[in-house]
Amino acid sequence: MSKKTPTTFWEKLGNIDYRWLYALSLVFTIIPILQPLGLPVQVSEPTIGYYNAIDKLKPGSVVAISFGSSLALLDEQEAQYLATWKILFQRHMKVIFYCTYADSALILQKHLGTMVKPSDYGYKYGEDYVWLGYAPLGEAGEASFAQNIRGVYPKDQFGTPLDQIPMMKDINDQSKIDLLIFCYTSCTDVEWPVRQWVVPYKKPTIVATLGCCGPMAAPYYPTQIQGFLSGSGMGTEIEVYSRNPGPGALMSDAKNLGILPFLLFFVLGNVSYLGKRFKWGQPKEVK
Amino acid sequence: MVLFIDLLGGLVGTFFIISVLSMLWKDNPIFRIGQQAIIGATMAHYILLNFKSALNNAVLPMLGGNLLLFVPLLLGVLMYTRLKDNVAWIARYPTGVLVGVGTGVMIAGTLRGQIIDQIKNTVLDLTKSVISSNSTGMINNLLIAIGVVTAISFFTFTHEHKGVLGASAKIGRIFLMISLGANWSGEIVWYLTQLIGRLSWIINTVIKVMLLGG
Amino acid sequence: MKDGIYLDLTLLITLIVAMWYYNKVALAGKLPPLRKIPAIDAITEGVGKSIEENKPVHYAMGASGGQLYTQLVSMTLVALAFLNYISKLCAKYGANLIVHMPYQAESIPLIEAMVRDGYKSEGKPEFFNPGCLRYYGYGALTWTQSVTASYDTEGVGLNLSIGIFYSDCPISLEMAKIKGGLNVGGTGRWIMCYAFAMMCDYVFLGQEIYVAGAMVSGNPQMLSGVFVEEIGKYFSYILLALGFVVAAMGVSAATAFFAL
Amino acid sequence: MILSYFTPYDVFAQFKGIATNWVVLISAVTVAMGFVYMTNAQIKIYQKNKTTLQLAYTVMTYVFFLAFLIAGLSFKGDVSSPEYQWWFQNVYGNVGATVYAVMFFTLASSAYRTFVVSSIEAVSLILGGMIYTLRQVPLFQVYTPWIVPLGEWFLLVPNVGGSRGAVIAAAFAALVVGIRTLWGKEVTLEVSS
Repeated sequence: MSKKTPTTFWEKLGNIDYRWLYALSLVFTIIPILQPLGLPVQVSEPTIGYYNAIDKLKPGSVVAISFGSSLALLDEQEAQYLATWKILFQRHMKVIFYCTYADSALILQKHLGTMVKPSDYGYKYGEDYVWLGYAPLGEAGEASFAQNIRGVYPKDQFGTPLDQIPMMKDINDQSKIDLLIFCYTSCTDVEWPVRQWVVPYKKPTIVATLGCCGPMAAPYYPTQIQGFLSGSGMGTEIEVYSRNPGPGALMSDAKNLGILPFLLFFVLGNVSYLGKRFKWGQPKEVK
Repeated sequence: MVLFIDLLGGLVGTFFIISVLSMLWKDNPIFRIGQQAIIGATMAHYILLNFKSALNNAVLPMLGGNLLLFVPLLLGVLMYTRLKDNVAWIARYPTGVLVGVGTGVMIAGTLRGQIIDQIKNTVLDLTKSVISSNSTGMINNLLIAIGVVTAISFFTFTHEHKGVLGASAKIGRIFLMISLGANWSGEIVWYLTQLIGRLSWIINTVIKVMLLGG
Repeated sequence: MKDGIYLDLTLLITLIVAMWYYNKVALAGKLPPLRKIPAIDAITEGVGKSIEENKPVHYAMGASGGQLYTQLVSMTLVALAFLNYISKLCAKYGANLIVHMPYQAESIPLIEAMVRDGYKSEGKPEFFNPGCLRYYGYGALTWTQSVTASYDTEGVGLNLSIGIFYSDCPISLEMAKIKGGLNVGGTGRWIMCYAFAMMCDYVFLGQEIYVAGAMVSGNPQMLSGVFVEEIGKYFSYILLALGFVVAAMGVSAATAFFAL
Repeated sequence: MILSYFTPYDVFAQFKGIATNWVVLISAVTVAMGFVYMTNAQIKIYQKNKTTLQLAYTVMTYVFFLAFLIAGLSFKGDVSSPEYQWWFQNVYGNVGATVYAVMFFTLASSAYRTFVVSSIEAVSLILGGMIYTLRQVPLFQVYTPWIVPLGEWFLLVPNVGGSRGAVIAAAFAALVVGIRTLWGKEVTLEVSS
């Protein structure tokens, strides 16, 4: 790197090799994994809105889940998903899962197959829930789904035509769907359900996304979306609020220490700047 | 009892996690092996998924009588003309279809979702807080409205940022900077979660359960 | 006509009329000058730096930057305009160009056409090297690693990153920075602009990529679009003001107004 | 597309449905082109650096390509088969998650460099960044509870104001590109032809 070599103490403080920051962060993140701290969390308004949007539906209402989740990002969202599936099944909603991202089917298979089995809640496939498989919908595909489900998913995940699935007999567009839960990983995708479901059909919609996408979802809450979950933090909140414990707790704990080395370097960077700016420790210039 | 296949999966996964993390230290063969392996893996995954999608949604329905689906398949195949210089021009036709559809989707969605609704929300939120005499809400929504107006003015390119426009752009820049900071903060905590997820998987699943049988 | 689209239609027609008008002004050569964007000059500076250090120029339009049929198609087109520009600069000054292509294979024909045209328009079509077009398979994770590996092994003089970026840019930009590259770039996706603002030496924030794209094209019709965008902003100010005026009559009146 | 947005006629809505299905299919058919370009780049990189290590790297790409392809084609259920999932979750899942974990480090080091109180803009950036970061950390939620409403205020007030303005400005630019494209005046597309 063609950088000027730091000479003064303050310059050195502002030019510490980044690898020290990396190493310290790694060590500090591991500590709470080995020894959890068990601190409580505060539940935020959008999480309560998210929960209430499901809670106020009558049992038997139809909930569509646009599942655009990525395996690589699952640590950030798994707590949200597991809690959501449990809430839906506990309240006996009829659920339509449709996967819009390549890895989503694998995640859903793992969730429904081993972690939150619908059969444990008395659910029967085809009558209480369906899984429409994967199609890379994009925004245009989401619009098509709202108009004609069979146009984008002629068969379910297992190759059965939708007409042969009892639950789907009368359902072919948004009109029979009571709530959309839009799960996504690309922040601006929040605009898709807003444009294709909320604006044209005024469909109640809640979204589940990554922590970084919270700021992009916030402007739509509560006028266009009734609630949102962003990141594992809100995943932990929904676990706590719905009393469905899950993987969110460990995540929240390890964040506590993992962030400290960064905070230390933030302080060092500013002390370095101020030291250079005000020439601390150097003899004052005589005018 | 841990199955061998699970243990192998755990070790393979751990190798790849270490491979990726090692790039932070410096370039090294473990990182490069992992990186090259993942190119091949994702390439195969991409091909499998899309060919399966084309087979189920076009080829099979076409064989079943929906002959119109031959058109998108043909357009897709025409894309490959790019590989041969003398016929590369043909690829512009399917490209044109893609861009045309994309542009249509974009225009229809942008008008209301990204412009009119954003302005509507700014107006309605402030109006509601004024009507309900919610002073905190009023101040907040007024600040949002000021943020919207001044941030838009920052993106003025036909006039220099001087005088009133300069002052407005300066205020807008402050709102924009806060927004950039807020976006950064949303991401850093998410990424920390990812780190925690992988480390806890290595410690709690691979080491404690698979290797130590705990 | 559907209900609830009159405002949309008014805006669309306003923009079309403005485009027609400014197009005429542009063709008559009467467009006023635009405010300068410093990051544009930094691109040429970066090409010079690359030649001086004997390192390549890297161009990235994002791991998912080849979207042609989605909402973000306009950003892909801007990224392609920049690709054409950087190809011309590299051809002109003899810099080595590496293009990190997005995973959307359907965008490859356009990408190759842009680079070839850049070399051709500088009269050096034989300098185009197909090996400079790098494809890394599906998704952001392989892309970010491969781009980092390329910085490591081939070095980085200038790293120009413009287009659709998701969570791929925080690694590619920071690694280019750590390896001593001059980072110039931006995205229209506001959510990711923070990474460019914090990691780039020169940044295009949000809309600036569109304006800069028009500027580097040097095409009067493209430049006239910047004036049309300004008309759009005036429209939004007017709509905001009208909204507040109508809102004085109550929330329902304002709601009805925006439902027009 | 645009007519289906503005008019109530079914024919345009149907056309929109067909067109949106078609583009997904066109895109799906083109994926193998990526393989051609990937191979081309691999060959060129090896030719530039003909070492055993580089050869091993290149071979690794194709070993994993074949491993995934075989796993995805040989078992019942294709990509949903347990065999394929084993590969996918252990390789792709872990690499993907770790790449995102790496970003924690790159974001932290970039903030160490840029989060310094050097100007009013930098202070705004720091406030927007640090307050909401601390709001998301349970430790600070518990011991400094005021950080929660303050963090949300930054998120929901100045952030919304700024980002709305930025989104509106970029939206106009995108619209102009769109209109220009449909008008046939988009220079990028002229170059490509």
